[in-house]
Amino acid sequence: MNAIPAPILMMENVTVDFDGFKALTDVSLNLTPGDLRILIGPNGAGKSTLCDTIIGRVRPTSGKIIFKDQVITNLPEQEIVRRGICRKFQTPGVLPTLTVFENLLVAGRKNRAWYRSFTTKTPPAETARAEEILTQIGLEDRRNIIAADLAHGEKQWLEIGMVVATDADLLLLDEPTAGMGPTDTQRTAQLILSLLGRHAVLVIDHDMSFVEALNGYVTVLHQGQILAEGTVAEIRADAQVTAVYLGRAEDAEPAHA
Amino acid sequence: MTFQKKYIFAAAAILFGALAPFIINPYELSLLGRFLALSILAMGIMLTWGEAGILSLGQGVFFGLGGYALAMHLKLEGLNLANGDMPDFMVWSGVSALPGFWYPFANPYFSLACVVIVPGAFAAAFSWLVFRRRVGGVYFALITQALALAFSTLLISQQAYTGGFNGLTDYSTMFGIDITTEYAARYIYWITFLFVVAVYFFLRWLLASRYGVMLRATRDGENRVRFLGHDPVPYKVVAFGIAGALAGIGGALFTLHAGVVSPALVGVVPSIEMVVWVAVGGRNILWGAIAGTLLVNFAKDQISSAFPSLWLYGLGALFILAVSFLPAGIAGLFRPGSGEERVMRRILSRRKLSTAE
Amino acid sequence: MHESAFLLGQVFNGFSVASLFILAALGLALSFGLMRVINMAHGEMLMLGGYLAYMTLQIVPGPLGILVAMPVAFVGAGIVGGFLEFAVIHRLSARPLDTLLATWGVSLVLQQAARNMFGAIGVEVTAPTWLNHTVSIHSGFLSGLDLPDTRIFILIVAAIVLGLIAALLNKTRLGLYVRAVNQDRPTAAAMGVNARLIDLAVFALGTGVAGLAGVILALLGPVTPTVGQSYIVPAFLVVILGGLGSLVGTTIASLIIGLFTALIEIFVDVSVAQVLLLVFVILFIQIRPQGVITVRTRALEG
Amino acid sequence: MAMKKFGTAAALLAATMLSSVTVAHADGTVKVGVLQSLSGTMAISEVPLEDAELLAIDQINASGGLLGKQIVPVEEDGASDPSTFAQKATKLIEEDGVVTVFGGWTSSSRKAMLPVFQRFHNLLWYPVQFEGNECSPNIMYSGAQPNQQALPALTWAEQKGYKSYFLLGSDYVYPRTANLILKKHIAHDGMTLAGEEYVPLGGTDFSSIIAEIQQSKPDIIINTLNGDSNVSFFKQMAAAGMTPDKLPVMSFSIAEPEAKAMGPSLLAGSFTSWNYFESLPGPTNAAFVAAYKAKFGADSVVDDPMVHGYADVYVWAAAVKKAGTFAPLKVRDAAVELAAQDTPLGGVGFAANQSMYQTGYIGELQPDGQFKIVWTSPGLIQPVPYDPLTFPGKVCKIPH
Repeated sequence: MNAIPAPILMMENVTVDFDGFKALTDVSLNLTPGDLRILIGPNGAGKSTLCDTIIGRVRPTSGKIIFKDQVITNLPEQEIVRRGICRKFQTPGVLPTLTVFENLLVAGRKNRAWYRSFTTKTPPAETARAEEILTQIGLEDRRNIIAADLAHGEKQWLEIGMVVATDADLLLLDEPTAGMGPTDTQRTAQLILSLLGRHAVLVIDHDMSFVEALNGYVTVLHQGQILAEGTVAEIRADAQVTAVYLGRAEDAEPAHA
Repeated sequence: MTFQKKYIFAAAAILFGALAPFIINPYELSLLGRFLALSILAMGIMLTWGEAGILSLGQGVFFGLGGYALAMHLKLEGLNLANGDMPDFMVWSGVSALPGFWYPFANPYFSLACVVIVPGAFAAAFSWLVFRRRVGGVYFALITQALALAFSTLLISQQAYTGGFNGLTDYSTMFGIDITTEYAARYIYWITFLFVVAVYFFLRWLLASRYGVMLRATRDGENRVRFLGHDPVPYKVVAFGIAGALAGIGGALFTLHAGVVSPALVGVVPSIEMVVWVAVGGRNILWGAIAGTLLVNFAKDQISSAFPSLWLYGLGALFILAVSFLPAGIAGLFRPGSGEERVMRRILSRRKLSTAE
Repeated sequence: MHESAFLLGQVFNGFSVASLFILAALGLALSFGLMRVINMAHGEMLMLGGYLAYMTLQIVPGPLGILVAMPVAFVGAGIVGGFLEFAVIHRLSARPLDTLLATWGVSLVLQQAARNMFGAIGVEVTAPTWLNHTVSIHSGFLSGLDLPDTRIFILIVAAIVLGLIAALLNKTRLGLYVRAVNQDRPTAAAMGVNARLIDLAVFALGTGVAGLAGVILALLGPVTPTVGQSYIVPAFLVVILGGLGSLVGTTIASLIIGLFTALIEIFVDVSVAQVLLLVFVILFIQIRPQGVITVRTRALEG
Repeated sequence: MAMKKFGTAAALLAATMLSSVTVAHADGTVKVGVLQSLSGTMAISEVPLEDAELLAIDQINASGGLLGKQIVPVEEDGASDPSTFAQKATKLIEEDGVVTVFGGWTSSSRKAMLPVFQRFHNLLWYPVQFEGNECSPNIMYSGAQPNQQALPALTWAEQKGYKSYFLLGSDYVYPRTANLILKKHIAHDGMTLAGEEYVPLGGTDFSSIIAEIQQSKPDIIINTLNGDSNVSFFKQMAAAGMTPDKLPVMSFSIAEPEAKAMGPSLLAGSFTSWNYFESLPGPTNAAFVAAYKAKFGADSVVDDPMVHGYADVYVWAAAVKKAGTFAPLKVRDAAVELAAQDTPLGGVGFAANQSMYQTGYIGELQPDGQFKIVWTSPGLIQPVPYDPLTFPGKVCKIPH
């Protein structure tokens, strides 16, 4: 058996209960540093809640979350980010009246103390890193326009860029291709793959072509519980998954159009 | 507006402002002076409401704190405290000795420091208590309105210590100089004008700094900022504290011009009227805040005597029209199709309620 | 009068004041829960109810006039409220802070209109004689306790209104839709609920209740152009304490504020009580920023 | 769209310009200022007062003017805000060059205007009852001092045999100071103080206070509530079964207009203390009431402050005639030397301390909304700005 590196994130028996509705039941999940994990599941399976729980937006009713060997279950949100987890939201969470570059600078501030902000000078290292990410997300020519003026796909990339700019070791990307056409989706997949190694990435999506392009290890969530785990091929072959997720998702599609 | 024109206008405005005592008559100068004092407060509202997205309906409180801090000194000047002298209103309120907290205000420097520190610190502390629990938006507006009501009620009811409903008035000297002469009025005007210019450039710098970017980021997406690892609370608290201090400075200068500070200036209604100055002028443009303050107040001065009931309809209509059709204010009109006007429209229409549309 | 009777009298007064707050704040809380907007002209709906009561009593004098005035004020204020929602609030509803300011403008205009139509000094609504009695207790440890009929009447009206609204929200189809939009607007809209119409209906209902409250206020005080202003700030505090659009929350918050005010006034004067009430609210949100009733949902505010 | 917005701004500016056109000067005129709140919370009281002041000016003009000149009133709005009063007073004196100003209602407005009149050596005629404790050479105080309204009421109550007093007022300067003085006298006269309570201005809930009244069982309530609070108080008292005929109430701020608006039925049997009632006998009063009703409608009513405002104008005119000039300080010096003038108030005039000597009356409200005079002070009461019992050693001396 190969030596498995110590997990960067461990969720141990996490349960989230919203006034009687169990959004997550007894979920355990380990993520490897620098590696990719894809989380899929039908609507309402608890994918976003799982992300919310990791970053402290939702507190688990029971269970533990361990990041880099430390329990982070009840830390304040900004402290969790400072430990190295950053998340992209489902609807693009860019800062609309700031320029693209300012968005990246806000995300990339190394010293986050508020009293260090009373200066018009940005440390050269931060500017350089922001320029680098700007190129990586392919928005060089959009540098100085306000984020509100970006196309939908560009906003998604900008937000991925912001998440990257925090230099977090673990990135949570919630539906990074929502609302994108096939070309942009492929481009997003390439972008995400280029992040691996430096960052561990957890992607939530249900676009199967995107999942296949990423070709990572997949976890299937269903009704707040882990249904199956495996490679894309294994999941495709799993009859149970096909029954609850793939089949139903297609049935349900028109209702959510 | 082109680059050059902009600077010509700015230079003309500054020149007129500086030379106003030689151009307009003393009465008009006194009006301009007191409205400029108010515009310092308005710039603070621009900072919190426009740039930080925090609507305060209680700026009158901080205005009043600044005004009273100075007025307390002015009431004590010329009194022989060792002799047991007291301001007149304390005598007829049945107070037997000057209350302890009044004593330090006999020192003009202490009093001037309080003009800035008391409202600034109180605003910061108050907003911290609210923001730290992530209460904001409409809730914050309503809480500040309750604050304005409570503060004016308290001022009125503690007559023996505050002068009550009458407020503090009838002062004559500061630093031993007669402040009621026409000559003194000019200097008070120039001091006010200097403050307006200084505050304008200070806020320009502040808004261009990284702090300014963080503040707008917080307004745009408080949660996004939080999940980028920043604590948004201090940015908002600092903005509110600065706005409080500016309101205090404005209040003190206004008190010097008007010769009176009273609860009528700090309650619910005046506090909300202050917001309309900025709404009319432009909530995201500094000079708009100044222009709006001057315009609304001069209009009020002229219209309310001739047509008092028309003025109230007009003020009501101004609220409705300014926020409905002119979210970037009059200043926004000068930048059609670009800049603040468009940005405002965008962020304002960002949150469409009914997805059924 | 026994101390116990005095204390109990104050508790009764607290309930009586609370029932006024419930009626004044209910509409605010309902539409705030649904649309996240605060209508600063809500106080003027109280005023409108008062003037409608005054006009109704001109036409229907006599002991039962007040019972006629209540539905008239409810419908009248509801119609004006509906128009306000349609003309101003709906247009601005994506911008809650701007809605606040625009509706303040509406309130100024309405006050001035009332001044021009009815005069600044206000009009008088006389309580019917069947309310001019008190329930007095003459023996026992509560001897000396007097409960005025008017106040008992107000308690009853508030209880009935609460009961009807609760039934409307929990038992009817309209109520189902309201709860659906309240919990998840996009989904409800997708399921075919006309969210737009629900907003309008709830807003009109809320202002209608305010109109009704205006009739009740007219029994206790004058009807003046600014009568709404004296109740509106406590009503806002009720909304802050009550939590988002919850009927139970609004009721509990009204009771907390009513009882707090009545009991603290035993020790301090009314002005200081007002300040202490604000301090209390600030302290309260340190402990429960989400209000007395929290609905824990996944739809946290973005 | 942009044009439309400009239109709004332009209309606003145009309105500004239009209204700044001032009354043209002519040799045969003299300007006086009339400065009352035409907007804001005080407009309700001050607008009728301004009407009365303007009526007097009209009458004097109609009978040939003053020293051969027509009086031109310049009206300004104090907007119920002291700093606006100070600002407008400055404007009237500096810009319009008025020779005197009639105006003010709240003490706060008078306090704010006082330094302005002192600085410009001009003269203000202040027509409303107040708490005393002020003595300015540039103000003529015609409204009652505490010893002309509050103390006569106490004297009357003591004569009626009331022993236990409950003081209730709005929380501001006049009630607090008046009650401070009353408390000294109540203690001095060996009476008991049953309680003292204040509600914020505009306060509407009296449940707690009524409970306290029920508990302390006073013989009479001395009421210094202001404006709307009165209606709430009397309604809630009635609801609690304590109508004025069962527990007497002596009010200092309820006059004919308030009684008319509140509905006399609510107040019938309650008492008030003033220096004027519409029901006073005498031809001067009858003529005034008739003139007022002719101009403002048969159902309009007049009250004490309005009549003081009206009388101020006539006393000013008499003083101008005596002095032979409009110079404010000469007119003032003439005013305190005048003999008593015949006014709707009866024969009144200004004492050396520039306050008015006048008669005190207690009225009982009748079902028709008028007051029946039940007590009259023995002779004219000289004004005493500083109550000797409460503020020993303070006197008002103005050198003339």
